[in-house]
Amino acid sequence: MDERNEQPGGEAGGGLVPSRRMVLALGAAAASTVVTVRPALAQTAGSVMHCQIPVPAPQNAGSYIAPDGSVVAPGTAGAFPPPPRPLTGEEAKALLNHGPTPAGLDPEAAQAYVNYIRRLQAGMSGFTCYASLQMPR
Amino acid sequence: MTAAARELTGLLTDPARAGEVADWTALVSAARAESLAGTLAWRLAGVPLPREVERLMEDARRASETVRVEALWEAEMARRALAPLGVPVVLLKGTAYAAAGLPAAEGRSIGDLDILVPARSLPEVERALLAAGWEWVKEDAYDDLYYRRWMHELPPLIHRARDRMIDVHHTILPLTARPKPDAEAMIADSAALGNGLRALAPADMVVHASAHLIADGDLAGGLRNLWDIDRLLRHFAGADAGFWAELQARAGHHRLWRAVHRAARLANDLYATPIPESWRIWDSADPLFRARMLARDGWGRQTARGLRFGFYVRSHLLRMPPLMLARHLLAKARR
Amino acid sequence: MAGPRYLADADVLAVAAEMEGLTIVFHQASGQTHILAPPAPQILAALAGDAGDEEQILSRIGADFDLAPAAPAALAARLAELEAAGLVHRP
Amino acid sequence: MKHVFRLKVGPVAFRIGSDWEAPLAQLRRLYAGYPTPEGICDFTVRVEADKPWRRRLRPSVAIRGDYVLPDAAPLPLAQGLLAAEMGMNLQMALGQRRYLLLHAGAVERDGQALLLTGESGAGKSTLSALLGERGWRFLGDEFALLGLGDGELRPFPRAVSLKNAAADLFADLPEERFGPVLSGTPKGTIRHLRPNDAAIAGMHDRVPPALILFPRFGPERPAAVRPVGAAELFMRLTQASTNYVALARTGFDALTRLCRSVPAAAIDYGSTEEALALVDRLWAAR
Repeated sequence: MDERNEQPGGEAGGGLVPSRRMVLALGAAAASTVVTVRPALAQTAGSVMHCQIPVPAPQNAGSYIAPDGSVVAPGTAGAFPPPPRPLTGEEAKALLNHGPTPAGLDPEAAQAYVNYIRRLQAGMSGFTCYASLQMPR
Repeated sequence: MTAAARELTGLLTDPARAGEVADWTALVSAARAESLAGTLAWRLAGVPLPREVERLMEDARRASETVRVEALWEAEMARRALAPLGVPVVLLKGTAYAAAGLPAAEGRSIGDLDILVPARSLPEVERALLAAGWEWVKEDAYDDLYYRRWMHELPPLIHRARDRMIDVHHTILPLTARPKPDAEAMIADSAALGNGLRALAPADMVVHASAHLIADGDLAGGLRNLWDIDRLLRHFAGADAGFWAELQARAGHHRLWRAVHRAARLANDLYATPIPESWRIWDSADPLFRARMLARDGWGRQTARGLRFGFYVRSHLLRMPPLMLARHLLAKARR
Repeated sequence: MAGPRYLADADVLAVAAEMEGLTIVFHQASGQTHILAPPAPQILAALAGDAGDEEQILSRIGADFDLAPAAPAALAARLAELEAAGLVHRP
Repeated sequence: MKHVFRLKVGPVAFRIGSDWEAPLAQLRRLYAGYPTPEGICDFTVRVEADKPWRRRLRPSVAIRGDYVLPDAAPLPLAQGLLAAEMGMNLQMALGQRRYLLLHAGAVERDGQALLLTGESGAGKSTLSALLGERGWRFLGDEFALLGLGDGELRPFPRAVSLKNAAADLFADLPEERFGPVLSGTPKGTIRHLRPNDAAIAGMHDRVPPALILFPRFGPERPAAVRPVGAAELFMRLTQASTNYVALARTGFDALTRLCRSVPAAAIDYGSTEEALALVDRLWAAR
């Protein structure tokens, strides 16, 4: 063990090491008392590169995008053909923030693309780029 | 084949030759590209090295230790999720080597968590994982159907908080591949690890590693997978003189003798793995496999484009009969 | 008392730093860092190397603290969070 | 590869290879006076054709190397210098394991370091470069490297990447310290600036950190200072670090030590002069 286990001096008033008969609240059922530090890869992606999100992923090239963002067969009624090129991180960011539709894209199709991007998960093409747009800071 | 990849295999085999390395930067780039940087660093531990090289190897050893802890933790979280079911959960590949403390785990990169469970338990395993925070990583319904009907594993799942993938296998090769390994026997003969999880029996571990390398993929990352086989063979055969006969019999039982035999020959060729004299035959395709595995240059780039494409096509042919392959490619093309 | 029993690693709080009322824990088994607010660290301390159900947890914490009146579900909610983070499990 | 440039910045050595000579010639010029690594390079960057046929036909540059991210977009060859710079950043962000890497600018005075961190666009890069020309020694504008054992910073004085109007603030500096004007990049118009001789000469000194600031630029906002406590600092720095999680216990030890020993504050500023005055005031009071 080392100095980190000892009571810190200074600013940490009302520290946690049980001072006897301190009152402890178990909290409201909905409150959160555990936050786990996650890797800041998303931050990295945003800060060191210019990224892109293929819509849809390359292995589904040619598929249409339904208004809810799901990938459907080409020609499906009510769905939109994919954009002619991958969306850049900047374009996706603008769309996610209800900004202007990027040049060359149909506004309704763009909304379907946004929904597709929202459904991206780790392991899918474009996810690191999407994650980098989601950073709170 | 390239000098950098050959130098890498040579140095892994005989770390004492570190003094002969002329271009460490090229060697490290090739090792990183082949996911062998941590392995190389552990092999070179204790060998006199130039100071800057030694520091880089220390960094790589530290990084591989983090990888090991994270992989074992992911296995533990899967164990906690699946423990109430009471079904045997067999760890596969890197996580299994780490959990069993095998030499193959030293410095090894470990990505996804791979587990093998009885086919009949799949629905409850799937439910338990979904309840414990894992989610589907699916691009669309065709992929999902394809996995469920033809593959040897569930569609991949990812944990929503930890961002780690799990592959849940019910056998070790795609259902469409010609060899039909006896997954039930593999599970029945697996050994308890002491942490509530299981690992394949030694011979089955080699059979699986060989099937994965030779009979399934396109040999991308082949040097790392072949290094696993070298370490496993040396370890198991060194402890048990009867291992070779057992391995041959077991490989035959799973219809994977050809893959095991080829993997052993390649390991002998590239990593000087001691194998029985009678196993050392000449095979006209071995040089192609060898060249494919060594297709990595000192900038970390893949070389031998045509050869790689050939192995890519082969990997698809191995997985499916031609008619099914045609249907699969057509469905992909239509989308 | 019925209800599940929980357990934390004996050394779960061995590498921790306290800052401004929060406990920052480096969890050695997972390599993860967790930032904990009360009463999470106290619950962990009560379960470190010593399994217990809700009643036992309350009595162990009660030895050091006066417990404020709380909703019956509060402790279960805290335990669920710690379990999801992998800091406690059911032995 | 056909063309190669090796570069040492502080404790880190890079090998940069390219299919084309032009981006490397620009790098050589930009990094004139920097040491050439003698032994092994820590990281390899490849500035190569996106696809084989993209070497000559509408050349398009992919950022690759020992460590890669899957979603990186290619750049036109005219921005090859930027690709090389991004490639070096990527290697650090994904591969650095010897130091705790913080996404921060850093400058030194009186033998101690000031760290400037915060979201991109907050002005940390411009501020650290400006301070580096006004009596402080420039340590870096992008990444701060914190020693895991000793808690001291290693200078990493890469070329400063000045975006859009920021270059105007440095108009009095000699032209030979600037790289080419790169217009139409994903981040607007970029111009690189070579740090001054003092920064290059001192790149191997270690500096203990003494103050951490989170600047935030807003022309309409009144200048303001808010102290940042240790716990908040810890949380913010885990998100400003690309390798905190990968460093496991060593990262935890280094970061908790930093957060307990170094004061921190968030500052809002509406103009560069305001920011520089705030920095002076807080530095004197640290």
